[in-house]
Amino acid sequence: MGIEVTGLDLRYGDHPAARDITFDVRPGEFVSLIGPSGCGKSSVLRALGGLLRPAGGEVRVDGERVRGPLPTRIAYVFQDLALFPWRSARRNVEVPLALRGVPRRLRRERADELLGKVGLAEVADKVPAQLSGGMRQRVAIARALASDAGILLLDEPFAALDEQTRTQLGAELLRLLAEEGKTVVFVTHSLLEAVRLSHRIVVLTPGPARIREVITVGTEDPHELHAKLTGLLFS
Amino acid sequence: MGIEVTGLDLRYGDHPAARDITFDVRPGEFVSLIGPSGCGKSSVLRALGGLLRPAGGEVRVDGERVRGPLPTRIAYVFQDLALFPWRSARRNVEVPLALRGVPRRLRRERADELLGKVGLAEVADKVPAQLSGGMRQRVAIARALASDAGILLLDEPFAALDEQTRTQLGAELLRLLAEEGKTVVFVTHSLLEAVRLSHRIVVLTPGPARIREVITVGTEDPHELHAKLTGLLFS
Amino acid sequence: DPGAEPGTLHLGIVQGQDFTHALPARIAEAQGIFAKHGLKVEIVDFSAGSDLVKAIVGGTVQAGEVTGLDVVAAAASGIDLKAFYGTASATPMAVIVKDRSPIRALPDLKGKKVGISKFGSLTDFTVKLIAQKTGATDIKPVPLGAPSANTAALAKGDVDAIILPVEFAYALQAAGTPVTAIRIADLTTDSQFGTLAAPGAWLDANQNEQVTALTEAYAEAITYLQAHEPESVQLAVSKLGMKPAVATQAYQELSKDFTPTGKINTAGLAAYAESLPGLKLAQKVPTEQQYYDPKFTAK
Amino acid sequence: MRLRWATIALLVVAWEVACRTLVRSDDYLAPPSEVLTTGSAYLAQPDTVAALTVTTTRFLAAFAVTALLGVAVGLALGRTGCLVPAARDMMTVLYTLPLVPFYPLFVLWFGLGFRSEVAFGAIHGAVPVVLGTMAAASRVDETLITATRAMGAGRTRTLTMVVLPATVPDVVGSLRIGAALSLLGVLLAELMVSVDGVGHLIAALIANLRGPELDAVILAVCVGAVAVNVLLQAGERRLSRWREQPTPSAHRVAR
Amino acid sequence: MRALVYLAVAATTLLTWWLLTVTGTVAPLILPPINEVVTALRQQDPVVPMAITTARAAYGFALATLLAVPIGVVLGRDQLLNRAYEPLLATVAAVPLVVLYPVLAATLGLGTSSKVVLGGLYAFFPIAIATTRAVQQIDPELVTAMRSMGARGADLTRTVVIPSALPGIVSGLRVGLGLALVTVVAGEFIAGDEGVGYQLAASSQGYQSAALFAWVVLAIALTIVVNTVFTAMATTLERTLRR
Ligand SMILES: Nc1ncnc2c1ncn2[C@@H]1O[C@H](COP(=O)(O)OP(=O)(O)OP(=O)(O)O)[C@@H](O)[C@H]1O
Ligand SMILES: Nc1ncnc2c1ncn2[C@@H]1O[C@H](COP(=O)(O)OP(=O)(O)OP(=O)(O)O)[C@@H](O)[C@H]1O
Ligand SMILES: [Mg+2]
Ligand SMILES: [Mg+2]
Repeated sequence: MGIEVTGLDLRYGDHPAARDITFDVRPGEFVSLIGPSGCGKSSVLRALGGLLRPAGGEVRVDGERVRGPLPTRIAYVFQDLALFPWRSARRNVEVPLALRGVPRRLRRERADELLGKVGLAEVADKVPAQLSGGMRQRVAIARALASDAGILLLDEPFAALDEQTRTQLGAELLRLLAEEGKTVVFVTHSLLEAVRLSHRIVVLTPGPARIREVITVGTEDPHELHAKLTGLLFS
Repeated sequence: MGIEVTGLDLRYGDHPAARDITFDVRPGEFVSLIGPSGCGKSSVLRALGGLLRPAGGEVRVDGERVRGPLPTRIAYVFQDLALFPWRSARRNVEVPLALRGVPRRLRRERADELLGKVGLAEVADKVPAQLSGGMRQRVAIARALASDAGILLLDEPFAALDEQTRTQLGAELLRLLAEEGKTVVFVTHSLLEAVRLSHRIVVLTPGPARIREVITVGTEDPHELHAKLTGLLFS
Repeated sequence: DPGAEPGTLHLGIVQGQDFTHALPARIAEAQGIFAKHGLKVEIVDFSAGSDLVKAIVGGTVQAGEVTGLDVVAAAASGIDLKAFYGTASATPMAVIVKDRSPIRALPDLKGKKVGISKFGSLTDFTVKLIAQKTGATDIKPVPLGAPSANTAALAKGDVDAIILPVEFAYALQAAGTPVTAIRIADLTTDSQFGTLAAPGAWLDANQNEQVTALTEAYAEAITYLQAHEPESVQLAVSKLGMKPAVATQAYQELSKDFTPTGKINTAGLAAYAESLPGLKLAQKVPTEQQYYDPKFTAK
Repeated sequence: MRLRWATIALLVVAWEVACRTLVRSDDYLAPPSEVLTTGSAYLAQPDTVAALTVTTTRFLAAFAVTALLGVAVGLALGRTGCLVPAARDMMTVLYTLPLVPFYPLFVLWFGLGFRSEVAFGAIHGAVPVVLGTMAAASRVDETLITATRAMGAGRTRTLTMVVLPATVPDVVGSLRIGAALSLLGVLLAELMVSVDGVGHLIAALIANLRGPELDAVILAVCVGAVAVNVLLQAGERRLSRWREQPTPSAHRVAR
Repeated sequence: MRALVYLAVAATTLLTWWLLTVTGTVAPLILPPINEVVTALRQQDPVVPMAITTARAAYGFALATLLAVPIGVVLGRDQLLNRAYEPLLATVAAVPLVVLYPVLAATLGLGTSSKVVLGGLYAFFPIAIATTRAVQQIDPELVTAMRSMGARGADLTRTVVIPSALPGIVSGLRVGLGLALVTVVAGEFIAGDEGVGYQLAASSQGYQSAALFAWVVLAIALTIVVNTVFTAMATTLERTLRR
């Protein structure tokens, strides 16, 4: 089952953002989406989550056609984070828990635990404006993890993080995903990261995005793979 | 002359963000600031530009003590971009030109030229909400370049960009800086980038930031340097 | 600033839509009578006598047509304001009741709720006068404010009767509310309703110029008014906003009450003066010299 | 659009029906059919036209003062930061103050007629504009302000470049209230003391229970206010086009 | 800081007042001397009229809020309804209702209900307009994020719409409350027999300016109290809703 994307066409008004995108993500798989800035990666991710209505083609999640948000199945990290400016880091992480009806005490515990995992235990009470850029991004990651959805759509979740933190978080994420068998679609602009984390990599053309190639990781030597990806993107 | 930072102490209320920071940036030099997320890099940059008042110590630009913004000398790329949501990409880039009193026609020409350099000629008329994350970041870079200030303070300007674009823009930036003899302080979380672009690298400790080491690039082998930096940061 | 224009006389009138208050001045204006007497007059309409008096005290208005009660009340408060010309002595006030009301005559008001504008107003005075002259005790005055509020309250039945100039009854009838008006003019002969008043100091300084011209103009206007029904009715329609039928009725009922001689009924003013403590408008009754300047009505 | 006109039509019909069945007396509220016939004939009379012209002029002048003064003071106060709470309380008091007892002071200082009436209208209208603008200005995104200052904008340029555009919707919203209130102020002034103008007319029409004419005059007065509103709205549309989400499809889903 | 500003403004006002009367610039009838007003103030019995006026204003304001906030939220959220009704709202807001108070009184009577309705009508428009504006300005990304996490309908309103729009709504409420109070007073002034407005009207009837200004001072005091209570309530509201 997982996600099946067939002949997806996306547009904003007249402006085409993606054309004829077809790929699938199997349950438990980690798939990265890479492509030049502005090509349409975020748009594809939005369509996957039912937040952007396709102009053509369709997206199916677990065999069911996506027509709107599927909060019980899909969790998001948005590229621009979309944190609530008036809520503290902890209360931001609590949002999906509250929406699921988790009782107040448990909510708080779970939020603190997740904030601890992303290294923010000490700033749990600060509001986003009082956090550094990277800290905000980690709050958004913690919030996505707080949802118990089986699918995670992550839009450049590590962009504002230093290498150490992103390596740590990446490892943590992989461990967590493996434990819980989550399915992940991951937008990144780091080839290294894509190679390190993914089962498969979907390479998109410059906008409007089309599929350039879908590469399965593991069958090739990482160095060659990296070189190949570089070639695909920089050509 | 350039920038001299002496014993800088920064705090937000009770919360210390940086302690006893001392370094200098010579005219025409490219200095990178690296350190873990949340350590205080953005705060130091703000203090350099006169946007955050030091709790102790001082910053001098061209020998003069900084007490507030110095728009004629310093241009910024903010980590959270701070684009005008109601202005098109072009009109965003025009802001520093308008503030300098450049006549309308020239303003437009110059803005278009800069947008072309960052690869956004085609979306000059879109407002930020209609641009992808990476595109917005490039608008912010173009806007900083539109200022004719001699010093550029860049806070993770390439964070949302794919590798190809950031390499291209990095090269372009270096060329431009060399041509015009600009001084740059550059916050990044990419060690590679820091090594590739900088004359010197200031490594900060986890927050509250202190200086861990200041490394001069070029005297060491790049690979060793990278290893050394990784060691410094991951320890 | 129009007030600074030299030579212009600002003449205040109260409730400029009232027939008795406004018509002489409007006639004089429309017929060019003011101009004929060498006056450049601008008529200013005030919604309340107290506002007019304040404007006179502040100097923006030089003279005004107010009720006798306004003059004596102002004088009793130590304001330099004197009546110098009477425009109408009989009061146009009437008790207005619904047609089906059991109140048929003034004594029937005993124990009834009567709408007045405010305590201490001319309508309040009228209620006290009715009680005093007819023995209708226990009348409950209900302050309702603006005339429109009074007519609304009467129409809704919140009060049993209201006290307003009689033409309001005609207007109500014309609008389809069947009402009866009981005039109170014959309750007492001691009445001085319409009165021109100005600060004593101004009267003294101007006695041979503007004041005389003003009184002469008023006399001529009232004479003209009483002799020319169609023109006067027409003016009441265009300037006071009356419906033609209402204007005709008001003319026929009220035009005879105007006093072209300008004679002031001093007993009427005295009656007002004596009522002041009862109306809680003053502690002491003012003397005639305080509120009356006889120099101009002598002729 | 169609929805709006349909609602208006519905309201007019309801008004007509109510007048013919429930109210049954046209002393103040006349059925629209009569407002249209009797009322509009009255409106066409030269005296009425003159009064309307006078009042409209006063209202426009009062609103101009309201807008300029209100927005300027509101922006200035809103950006002082520390003054905001105090200024807000002060303005609220001024706002809730019954101004009628002070009108004689207005007459004394501004003279009879135009200037005192305009001043009275402006003071009614300006206070809500100051309050609204001030509140909006104090909520502007600080990052943008910092960025603009860093690019070399002084106080004024920051106001015109950041604060004003960012506050357009709130400013226009409060200008609408300000327009309604400055019209009210002018009318109140004319009702209390008048040489000419609509206030005078309205007093006479109310006193004489001339419902159709009264309603027609009130409606005519509102036309001025409506015109101002339409202009404000057009201005706002132009100035805040960026807010209109250019992703209709994305939005339909998101709703 | 705040207290300092209040003190400065109060002192300036009193000083100006004192100077105007003591120099004879303004006649005592138009602006009475301060000491006379203080004497008159002692003679008034303000509790009942103030209570009546406050209750009426509070009623009207509460009614207006209950109607205007939901309407504003709907108009702010729905482009179509907004296009259709927002201009209508602004137009109706322009009708000078106080002038038409007798019309209202003719149907609702002169007692409390007509004043409550008048106050409510005046409070309604600023609240509705401000709410509409505030809701329109909500960051659409937040709404999208919230929906992606499973919020819909009431949840969405409670967690994103109201907290985001709250500062805007509160500033509309502030204006609305002020208008409710001042229109109730105006209604009482024009027609009525009780409340602060009536006292103002009654004391302006005669020539006791001192009593009139005593009531003006009392009205200001009432405003300050009402405003302080409102600010306290608004702060609590923001604390509870924007956590
Ligand atoms: N406005 C603020 N108010 C209070 N604390 C703040 C504020 N801005 C930043 N901080 C705190 O100061 C510290 C340093 O923040 P800063 O933004 O300088 O970090 P940074 O090094 O730029 O991090 P990143 O790489 O994540 O952007 C953090 O702990 C943060 O929580
Ligand atoms: N709301 C919008 N309205 C109109 N056009 C939009 C909108 N959002 C995105 N676009 C356009 O769609 C294209 C793809 O945008 P998208 O955000 O999907 O790119 P991306 O691949 O995520 O880029 P980045 O790596 O820079 O984030 C861009 O050309 C952008 O200008
Ligand atoms: Mg993107
Ligand atoms: Mg930072």
